[in-house]
Parts: sequence; C-alpha cells; structure tokens
Amino acid sequence: MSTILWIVFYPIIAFIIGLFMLGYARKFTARVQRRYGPPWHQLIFDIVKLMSKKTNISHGYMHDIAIMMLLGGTLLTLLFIPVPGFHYFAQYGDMLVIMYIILIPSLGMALGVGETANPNGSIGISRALMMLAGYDVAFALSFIGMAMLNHTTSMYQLMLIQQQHGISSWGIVVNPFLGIAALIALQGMMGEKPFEVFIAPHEIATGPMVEMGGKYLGIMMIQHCIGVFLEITIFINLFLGGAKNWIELIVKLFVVFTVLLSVNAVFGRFRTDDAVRFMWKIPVAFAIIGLLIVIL
Amino acid sequence: MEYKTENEIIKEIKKVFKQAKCSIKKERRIEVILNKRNIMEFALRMQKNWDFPHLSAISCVDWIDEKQFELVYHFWSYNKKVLVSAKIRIPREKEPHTDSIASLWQPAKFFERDIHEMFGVVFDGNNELEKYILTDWDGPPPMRKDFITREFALNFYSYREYNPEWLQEIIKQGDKND
Amino acid sequence: MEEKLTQRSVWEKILNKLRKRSLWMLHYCTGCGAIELPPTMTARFDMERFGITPMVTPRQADILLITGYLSAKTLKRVILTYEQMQAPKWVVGFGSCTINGGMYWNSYATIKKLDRYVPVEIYIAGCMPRPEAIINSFNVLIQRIDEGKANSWKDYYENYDYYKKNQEAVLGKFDTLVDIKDDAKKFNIV
Amino acid sequence: MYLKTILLLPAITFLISLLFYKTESVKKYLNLIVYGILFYYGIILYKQIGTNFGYNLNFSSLSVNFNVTYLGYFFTLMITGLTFLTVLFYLKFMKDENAPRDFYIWLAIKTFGMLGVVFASDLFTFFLMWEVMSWSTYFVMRKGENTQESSFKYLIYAVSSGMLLLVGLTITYNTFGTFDFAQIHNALSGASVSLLFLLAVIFIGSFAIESAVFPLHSWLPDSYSNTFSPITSYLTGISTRIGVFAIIIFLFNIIGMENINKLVIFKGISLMYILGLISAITIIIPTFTALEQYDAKKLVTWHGIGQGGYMILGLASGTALGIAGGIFHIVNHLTYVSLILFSVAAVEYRTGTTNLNKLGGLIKKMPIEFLGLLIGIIALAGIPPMNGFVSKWMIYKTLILTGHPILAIAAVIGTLGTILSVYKLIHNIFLGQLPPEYNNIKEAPFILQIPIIVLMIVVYVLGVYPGIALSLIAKIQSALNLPAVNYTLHGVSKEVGELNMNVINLVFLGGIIVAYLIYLLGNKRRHVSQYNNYAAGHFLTEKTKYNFNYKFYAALDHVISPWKKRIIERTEKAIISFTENFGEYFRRIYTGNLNTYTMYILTAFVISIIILKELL
Repeated sequence: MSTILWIVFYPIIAFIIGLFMLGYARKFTARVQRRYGPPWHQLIFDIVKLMSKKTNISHGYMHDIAIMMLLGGTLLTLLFIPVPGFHYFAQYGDMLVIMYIILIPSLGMALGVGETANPNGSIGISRALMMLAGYDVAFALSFIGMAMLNHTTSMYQLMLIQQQHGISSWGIVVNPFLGIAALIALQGMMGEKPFEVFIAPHEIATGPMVEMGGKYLGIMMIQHCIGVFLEITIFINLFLGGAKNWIELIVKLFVVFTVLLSVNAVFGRFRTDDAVRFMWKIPVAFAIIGLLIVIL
Repeated sequence: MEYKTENEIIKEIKKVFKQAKCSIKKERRIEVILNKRNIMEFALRMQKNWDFPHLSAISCVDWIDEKQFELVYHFWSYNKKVLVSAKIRIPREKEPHTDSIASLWQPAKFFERDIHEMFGVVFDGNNELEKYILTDWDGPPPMRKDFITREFALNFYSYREYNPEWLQEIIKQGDKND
Repeated sequence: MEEKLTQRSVWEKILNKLRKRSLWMLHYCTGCGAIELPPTMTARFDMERFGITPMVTPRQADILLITGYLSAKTLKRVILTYEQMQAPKWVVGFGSCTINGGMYWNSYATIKKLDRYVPVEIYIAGCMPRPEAIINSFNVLIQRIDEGKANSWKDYYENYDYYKKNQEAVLGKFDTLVDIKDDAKKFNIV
Repeated sequence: MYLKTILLLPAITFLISLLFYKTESVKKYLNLIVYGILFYYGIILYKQIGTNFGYNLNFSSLSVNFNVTYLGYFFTLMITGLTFLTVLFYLKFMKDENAPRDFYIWLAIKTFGMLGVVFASDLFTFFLMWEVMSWSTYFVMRKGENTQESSFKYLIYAVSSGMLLLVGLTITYNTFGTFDFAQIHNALSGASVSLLFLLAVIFIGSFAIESAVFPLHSWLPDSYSNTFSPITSYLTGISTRIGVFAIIIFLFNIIGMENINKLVIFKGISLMYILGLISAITIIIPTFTALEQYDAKKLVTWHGIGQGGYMILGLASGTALGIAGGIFHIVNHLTYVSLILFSVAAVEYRTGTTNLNKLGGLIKKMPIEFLGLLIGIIALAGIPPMNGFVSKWMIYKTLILTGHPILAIAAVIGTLGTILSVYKLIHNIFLGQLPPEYNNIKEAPFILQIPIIVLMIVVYVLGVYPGIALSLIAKIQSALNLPAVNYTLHGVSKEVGELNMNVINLVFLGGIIVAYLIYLLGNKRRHVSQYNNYAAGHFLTEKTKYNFNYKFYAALDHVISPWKKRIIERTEKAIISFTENFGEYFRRIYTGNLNTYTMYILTAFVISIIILKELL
C-alpha cells in the first residue's frame, strides 16, 4: 500500500522541488546580474498560463505523442531512482537501465520536434544529440568507474555503500577525479550556459521549442522541472552518498544546483564542436585518471 | 598649375569625346556632361583604359520643369584619387529607356534596379529590374517630383481624429486635480 | 470603446490572477523603439520582476510589441506573426509611430493607425517612451488582465472581416494559411 | 525426418526456378509457397533436435553428415524466417519486367549452403557448405545495377576466407586424422598450446572475414547496399551472422571452455581479450562512419558491422551472461535491422530513392513505415522497451563486473554513435518538410507492410518477454557445456542483478497515461500544415526549401575528421596497385615475337638436362 502512495506522491514532490529549484535558478541568475528577478514561484504562473492557453497548434499526431513520450519517459526514469523512503522500482533496474531510460524523453522530443518541420528545431535537435555524444562519454566513464570500484551496477547498492560511514565514504571523496568528471558532464546534461547551444534563443530561436506553444510548452516546462530534480539526484546518489531523509536531499540538491548555476550565470555559450571538444578533453581526462586509480 | 592630374584626365577624355563638356568642380572632382548615346562607350573606356575601376553610384535627378531626368554616374580611381561624375539627360516620359552598364559593373544592376523602382527609368540590358523595396506597391514611382506624398498619404491611409471627446474628458480630469 | 465585461466564472478569475504574472514578450524591433527594451530588462528597471521575459517565436509569446513605424511590407510580416501567436494574445503599440504615424505621418509607405489592421491592447505614448513608461504600461496591462478587461484578441476573431478589409486595402490579397473564422468556431472564442 | 526435408526443400526451389525461368509471376508464388513450408519445418524441427543423418560420398572415403543441435535450430529459425519474409517482400517489390531472372536460383543455393553450414557436424561438410554459401552469396549480391565492382570485392574476401579455412582444415586433418568436432575437441585438450594458438588464429581469422570484423570489414557496406533493397535486408540480417555462428562453434564446440583460458599470450593478455579489443574497435569505427553516410542503406549496413562487434564482444567476455547476451544480440540484430531495411525499402518502392538528402516529411504519407522504422531504430539504439536493449545490457553488465573498463567504454561510445546516426536516418526520411514532388505518395502496398508489421511485433515482444529467446539460449549454452544464464520470463534473475523489462514497460505506459491526462487538461489543439511555420515572418510556400537534411552532424564532423585516416581504404589501394604493377612486370615476358619463345624453350631444355644429370 505504501508503495502505491509513494508512486502517486513521489512525482508530485519531485515536481514541486523542481519548480522551486528553477524559480531559485532564475532568482540566482538575476541576483548575479544585480537585479531582483522573478518571485520563487514564478514557474507556477508560467505553467498555468501555458496550460490555459485558448488555442494550441500541433503539426501532427507524432507531435502530440512526442509530448506524452517526453513526460512519460521522465516519470519512468524518476520512479527508477532510489530516494529516501522509496526504492521499490530501483531493484528492478540498475544504473545501466537509468542511463538508457534517460534517453527516452530526448528521443521522444526529437521525434516531435522533427515533425514540426521547422529547420530551427532540426538544427537544435542535431546540436542536442552532438552535445549528448559529448557529455555522455565522461558521464558513462565516471559511472563505470564507480560501478567497478564497488562491484555493483545497482544505484541503490551504490547509495548504501556510500552511506556506511559518513562523508569519508562518499564517491566524490573516495575518488575525486570521477566526481569532478561527472560534475562537468552534469553541466552539459542539464544544458546549463556554457553547453546551452541546442536551445540558443538568438541563433536558432530556442531550437527544439520553436514550434511548441500553449499546452505543449506547458508540459515541457513540467518535464523540465522533474528533469532538473532527476538529473541532480542521479549525481547525488552516485557521488554524494544519496540521502537518508528528504531535508538532506533538498539541501544537497540546492548546493549542487548552486554550483552549476554559478557557472551558468557567468559563462557565454560554446559552439557545438568546441563544446564537444571540451567535453572529450577535460572531463574524459579526469575520468580516465579516476579509472586508472580504480583499476590499479 | 595645381590641378595637374585632373587636367590630364580631362585632356584624355576630350581626345575621345570631342563634344563632352568637362569642368573641374573642385580639387579631385571632375564633371563631364555627355550625350546619352555615348555613355556606354564612356563607361567602357573609364573601366578599361583610364583606370577608373570603381563605380560608386548611379543617381537620378528629376528636372521636372525641363521635362528631363538626369543620370549621374560616379566613377572613382584608386590610384589617381579622382572622382569623375558623368551626367547624361534622358527625356522625362512615362517609361524612359536608356542602355544599362550592368554588363561592365556588377553593382550597376543594383543601382539601376533602385532607379527603376523609384523613378521608372527602364535600363535595357539589365533583366533584374523587379521591385525589392516597395514589393507591395502598385502606385506611381514615388520619387518623381509630380508624386505628392502628403496628398497621397492623406487619402490612402486613414488617420485618427486629432481631438476625440474621450481624450477631452481625460484632459479635464488632469486639469481638475492639479 | 466600451469593455464588454463578460460575466467571468470563478475559475476564470483565479486563472487571470495567475496568468497576469507571466507575460512573454515577442518584440518586433522596428524603428527606434527596440533600444528602449534592454534597459527595461536589465538591472536598473528589471522587467523580469513582473514575470515578463522576451521570447523568440510567436508560438510561445503572449505580447507582440511593435516598437516603431510599420511600412506596408513589414505590416504583412507583423500580421503573419500575430496570427501565428496563441490566444489570449495582446499587441502593445510602442511610441507615436504606431498611434498616428509619428514623424512619418506624411510618408507614402508607412501605415498610420495600427489598430485598423491588428487589435491593439495598449498604446504607449512618447517618441520612444522611456523604460518607466514601458513598465507602467505593462502594469496597466497586468491590471486589465486581472480584471478580465484585456479582450482585444477576441475582437480580432469576432469582426475579422473589418480587419481583413483594411489589411487588403493596403496590402492587396495575401494568405497567412491561418483560418481565423474556423479557429474562432473550433476554440469557441466567438 | 525433418532434417532431410529441410535440406531437400531448397533443392526443390532450385528446380522450380529452373523450370519456370522465363515466367517470373508463376515462379514468384511457387517459391513463396516452398519457402513457407521451409519455415514451417524450421519451426517444428524443435521436436527432432539431436537427430543426425550422414551420407558418404562414394568417390572417396569422406562422408557428409549433419546433426541438429540447439544452436543449429536457433539459426535455422532465423534463416528460414528471414528468407520467407524476404521472398514475401521481394514478391511485390520487384516489378516483373526488371526482376533478375536467376535471383531465385541463387537464393535457393544460398539457403541450402547456410542450412548446411548450420547443421554440419564435421569440418569437411562445414567447409563444403561454407564454400557453397560464399559463392552463392556473391551471385545473390550481383543483382542490380553497378554491383559488379563491389560484389567482386566481396568475392576476393570470401575466397581468401575459404582458403584460410582450407589451410586450417588440412592442418587439423593430418594432426588429428579426423573431421568430427567432438573427436577434435577431445584430441585438442592434449595438444600443445602453440598448435592450439595456430588453429585459433587461422579459424577465427577466416570466420572474422565473413562476419566483417574491424580490419576486414570494408567489403560489406558497398556490396550489401548496391543490390536491391530486400536483398540488402536479407544479407545484413543473416548472411554475416553465419560467421558469428562459426566463431561460436569453433570457440565453444571445438576448443571448448576449459582450454580457452590456456590461450594466454603473456601475463594478462589472453586471446579472448584481443578478440574483445578487436570487436570493441569494430563497434566504434563503423558507427561513427555511419554518421556521415547520406544513403539510408549504406548507413544501416555500416551499423550491421558495428552490431556484429557487439555479438563477438559478448562471446569474448566468457561469462554466462556475456555469451548469452552475445547470442541473444544475434537474433535481436536480425529482427530490428531487417525491420529498418524493409521500411527503407518500402519508402524506396514509393519514392524511388534512398538518398537521405532528397527525402523528408514522409510521416504524413506513410505512417506505418514510420512506425516500423521508429521501433527498429529504438531497438538498434538499444533503448529500453525494445529487444536491442536487453542484449546490450547483458554485455555491459558482464564487461563492467568482470573488470574490462576499456571494452565497456568502447561499447558506450558505440551506442552514442548509433543514437546519433539512427536519429539522422528517421529524421531525414520521415520528419522535416515534405518536398513538393512527394505530395501525392500513398502508403506502401499491404504485402510490403506484412513483413514490417510482423517484425515490429517480434521486436516488441522479444523486448518485453526476452525469456522466450533466453530459454533457448540457456539450452544452447548447456549443450555447449557452458554455464547457462539464469533468466526469467522478463529478463535476468536476481542473483545476477535484476533486470525486469515488464516493469520498465508497464511503468512507461503508466507514465504515458499520466502525461495524456495532463495533455487533456489543456484546450483543444489544431493540426496545421507544414507551411504554417515560424520562419521569422517569411511566407512559406512550396517553392521555399525550408529543410535541414544535408550534413546533419557537421560540427561533430569537424571534431572527428582529423582522426579519420581512411587506413583500410589506403591499404586496399596499396595492395591493388602492387598486384597490378607486379602483373604488368610479369606480362612483359610474352613479347609476342617467335624467336624469344624458341629461346625460352632452349633454356628450359638445357636447365632440365642439368637437373636430370644431378639426380641420376
């Protein structure tokens, strides 16, 4: 019975935390630019406005299904991530499964945006996939390193191992190189400023979201809130020892997010091939050093 | 004498075009008034023999009372650093024709297209004379002097009445509280 | 221009309360108005406090900001962009050029009264209004949305023929592939 | 006895195609029926696993004998199934007038060859059937325009692989005096490591050529994609996998598990590790060359090589889970690659081209092909609900747990390359703007859609219920006395680290339903045409080409191009030019005038006298 309750409320909690994280993100960047910035709960207004739009356009049934695949895939990934108090699904699929399920939302969106027949969208998707090829190498490397270190690929076991004796057993403390590689890769995965080329508003009119309006953009916003929560929890579970209770998780979420945002607020935007070169040079180098430490 | 290069150029032009009236307006500026027939040859010589590779502009002047258009071709020489403005007169009818020098200079296509749109002068030999600024405009060429813009604008577009009654109430409120 | 106060359900009132705090702006930067926007967005005046951020495509935008004079050629593009936007949408005319032609009042090319062609919600007077005027006008817009009076976009659907006639008087026949009358029925706006 | 009927049926089709050589229409339907029966027998062969049947050739002491093993049954299912679907697709795809007359003859011989290889129980029959198969593959590949040069290239590779196999055959025969697998296996345990090593290199080398492993893969893309599309799908699906079958037989049947770890070169590096490294490179290089292909068939055939690398990587890992993953990947690959190529062929049937730069926006006209291609590419990229993911997951898990980081990283990079090129494939064909010339295209005829729908169901069912195939694979592993993988109906059981595809599938469907409810929260939506699009205020019409297909991953190209040295193409060109010069030099001997010839005869006469004097 409690699992069903968790299954229903866990996505809602994740959505609310993600909502306030994004509100915090806009306030943080505003404060860095010495202005007040929107209120914390700004996203509630945005999502309500988008969902209540009177007219909506779509370019075909694939466009509609893509939006459902986007949100459905994110909810699927969310339920597979162990969180304090709920790890029922985590035993059915390990980290490898999560690394692949995370691709379903982006594939779904790519198909939907492809159908809108707008080259801005296609260019955005091709850049997003190239960025994926860039940051996923370092992320996979760091995950493989952690898995080989602890001889398990299940995220829940990894979390438990890291919680045995406090801070000293955290992934990032045990093997800092893998941790830093994963952090840089996370910057790319979240699409934060230096690696934000695929939704560049000036060059390709927000890339994939060019033809998304009304409720389509609303659902994308909801997915973005859950996605933010989801990606950072993966990093926390792998390298910061997961969390025993929700307060610890929220604190860690905001700390890691501040690190990402501080880079995001002050950086320009890499070109795609420079971003991929950067991603294949520095984080991969860190990860390989970490791996060597693990093997030898 | 101070205008050495300018006089040499004029001597050269005079050698070929006897009846052209050349005068030096000021330092490094020469004005050549030609007959409309030999503008083509003049332009060819300017580019090929007299080292004036740069056609900076073609402009058109509407002499409405003399019922003539005046086309001014501005040639510039990088080495001699002199600007020669060749002027020709064409009659001011509905669709005056003159031959185009687009074959010599690429930019001439653009200048001639502009003059065609604004003055209605047709340049034979330049096949790209469609509209590009006033694409949705089907009125007369607007830069001609006989086209009075104000009168056209007043009756083509509708204006807001300048002093509507709802504005007066707001003004009255404004007077009351200050 | 009397406001038809539609009797609004409670749900509509709540929605308006939330909707008013998030307005996404698509500015059609023509004429000299565009340069007034960066100061309103950045540190000194900070428009984002009211949830107003610039957006790039008409699909995502709620406000279409016309920031200067419109020639016949650009008016055609503005109409296409306006029809690509999702209702409820509002046009904000910026500066005197959109009100009555501004200093180009006697030009043969520019249109003089914007709201003959596209329903305009707010006009901001000034031969380029300062950021304070812009923010003040946005607050007026927010307040009108809150009271449910900002219904100029319905006007476009209701008497589309009036607008179409004016547009074709200036621009001649053109097709924006958006069937406004059918939209009005399908989304039961009329 | 079903084994005889299965081997007999291709002979019948051979006769039919000879009889009705001219009348294409009759030949098509008859062949379809016979291949249907063949497929039926292939399925019910399950009851007669273990039966064998020998037939000795009277002109020599050698004998040709076959037996049915679980692995044989596994491959028969795949061969007969795919052949039936290809013949069904070919039926409608080829118009009667430009259909090559002799295609069915060579197809019959090739099926006979493949079935023979799969059932062979000793090296001699194996070699015999191997030659029949590789020759008939050359002729099957010859169908279609401009296939001459590329299929000739395949022939050179196939013949050299056959010759290598012959060398291996002779060595085993005169050291062990027998051809039978079992006897060789027992004799090998006593043999010295160097002999074992020599045999391993020869045999795996020749099989590697056939299954297009990294250095020897350059023949595959051109030869497979220049022929007609159904043949491409047939060849990519099954033809190269017989090489993998041969590697399985050689590694686990002849050498056997126990003396595989004897093959250690020095300290840590064993032969299996090298095989793993080669297959890792086979995964990376082809997937990143597939990125820039602009022809759909070439792109998918390049992936054929890449996926082959996964299979061998699974086999080389040596653990129960890894081998099961490798074998499972064979059947997965067969299903989703032929699904993709059948969809591409259906598109080609209607539009006439597979050039990715010319197509676009066909989703509105051919939705079923789009669905087929979509499910195919999800499986090819290895994304959960489909079957491709399960075998890849097994391979990754073993590589990580047995401590092969480099192989695991190579596999991950390979997957990334696959995801990128796979999206380009579906985007350039089905998404984006529909070019005006394809405005009045209809759906592909129903016969072409049957194979697509059948394969779609198979890919999805195998994805959610991998247990079906894994049960057969477990029997195969125990038959080859390897540790069998402990599987459940929906994945892998708890001891090895739980994977339950059904849970993933159900939760995904649940997520989609929740998303659909939120979608319904918003107001109605209207479908708009592709010309009602944001183009910065521009009025889009049919004349404006508003599409992004050409050079889809230009930025990644800038990053990768310095590393592309085209090593293989350059070595091939070097070999070709070397043989040409050598031939040229040798040709000068025949000068053509008479007296040089008499002079040759005289010198030959004198030399022979001298030698004879020595001997006597």
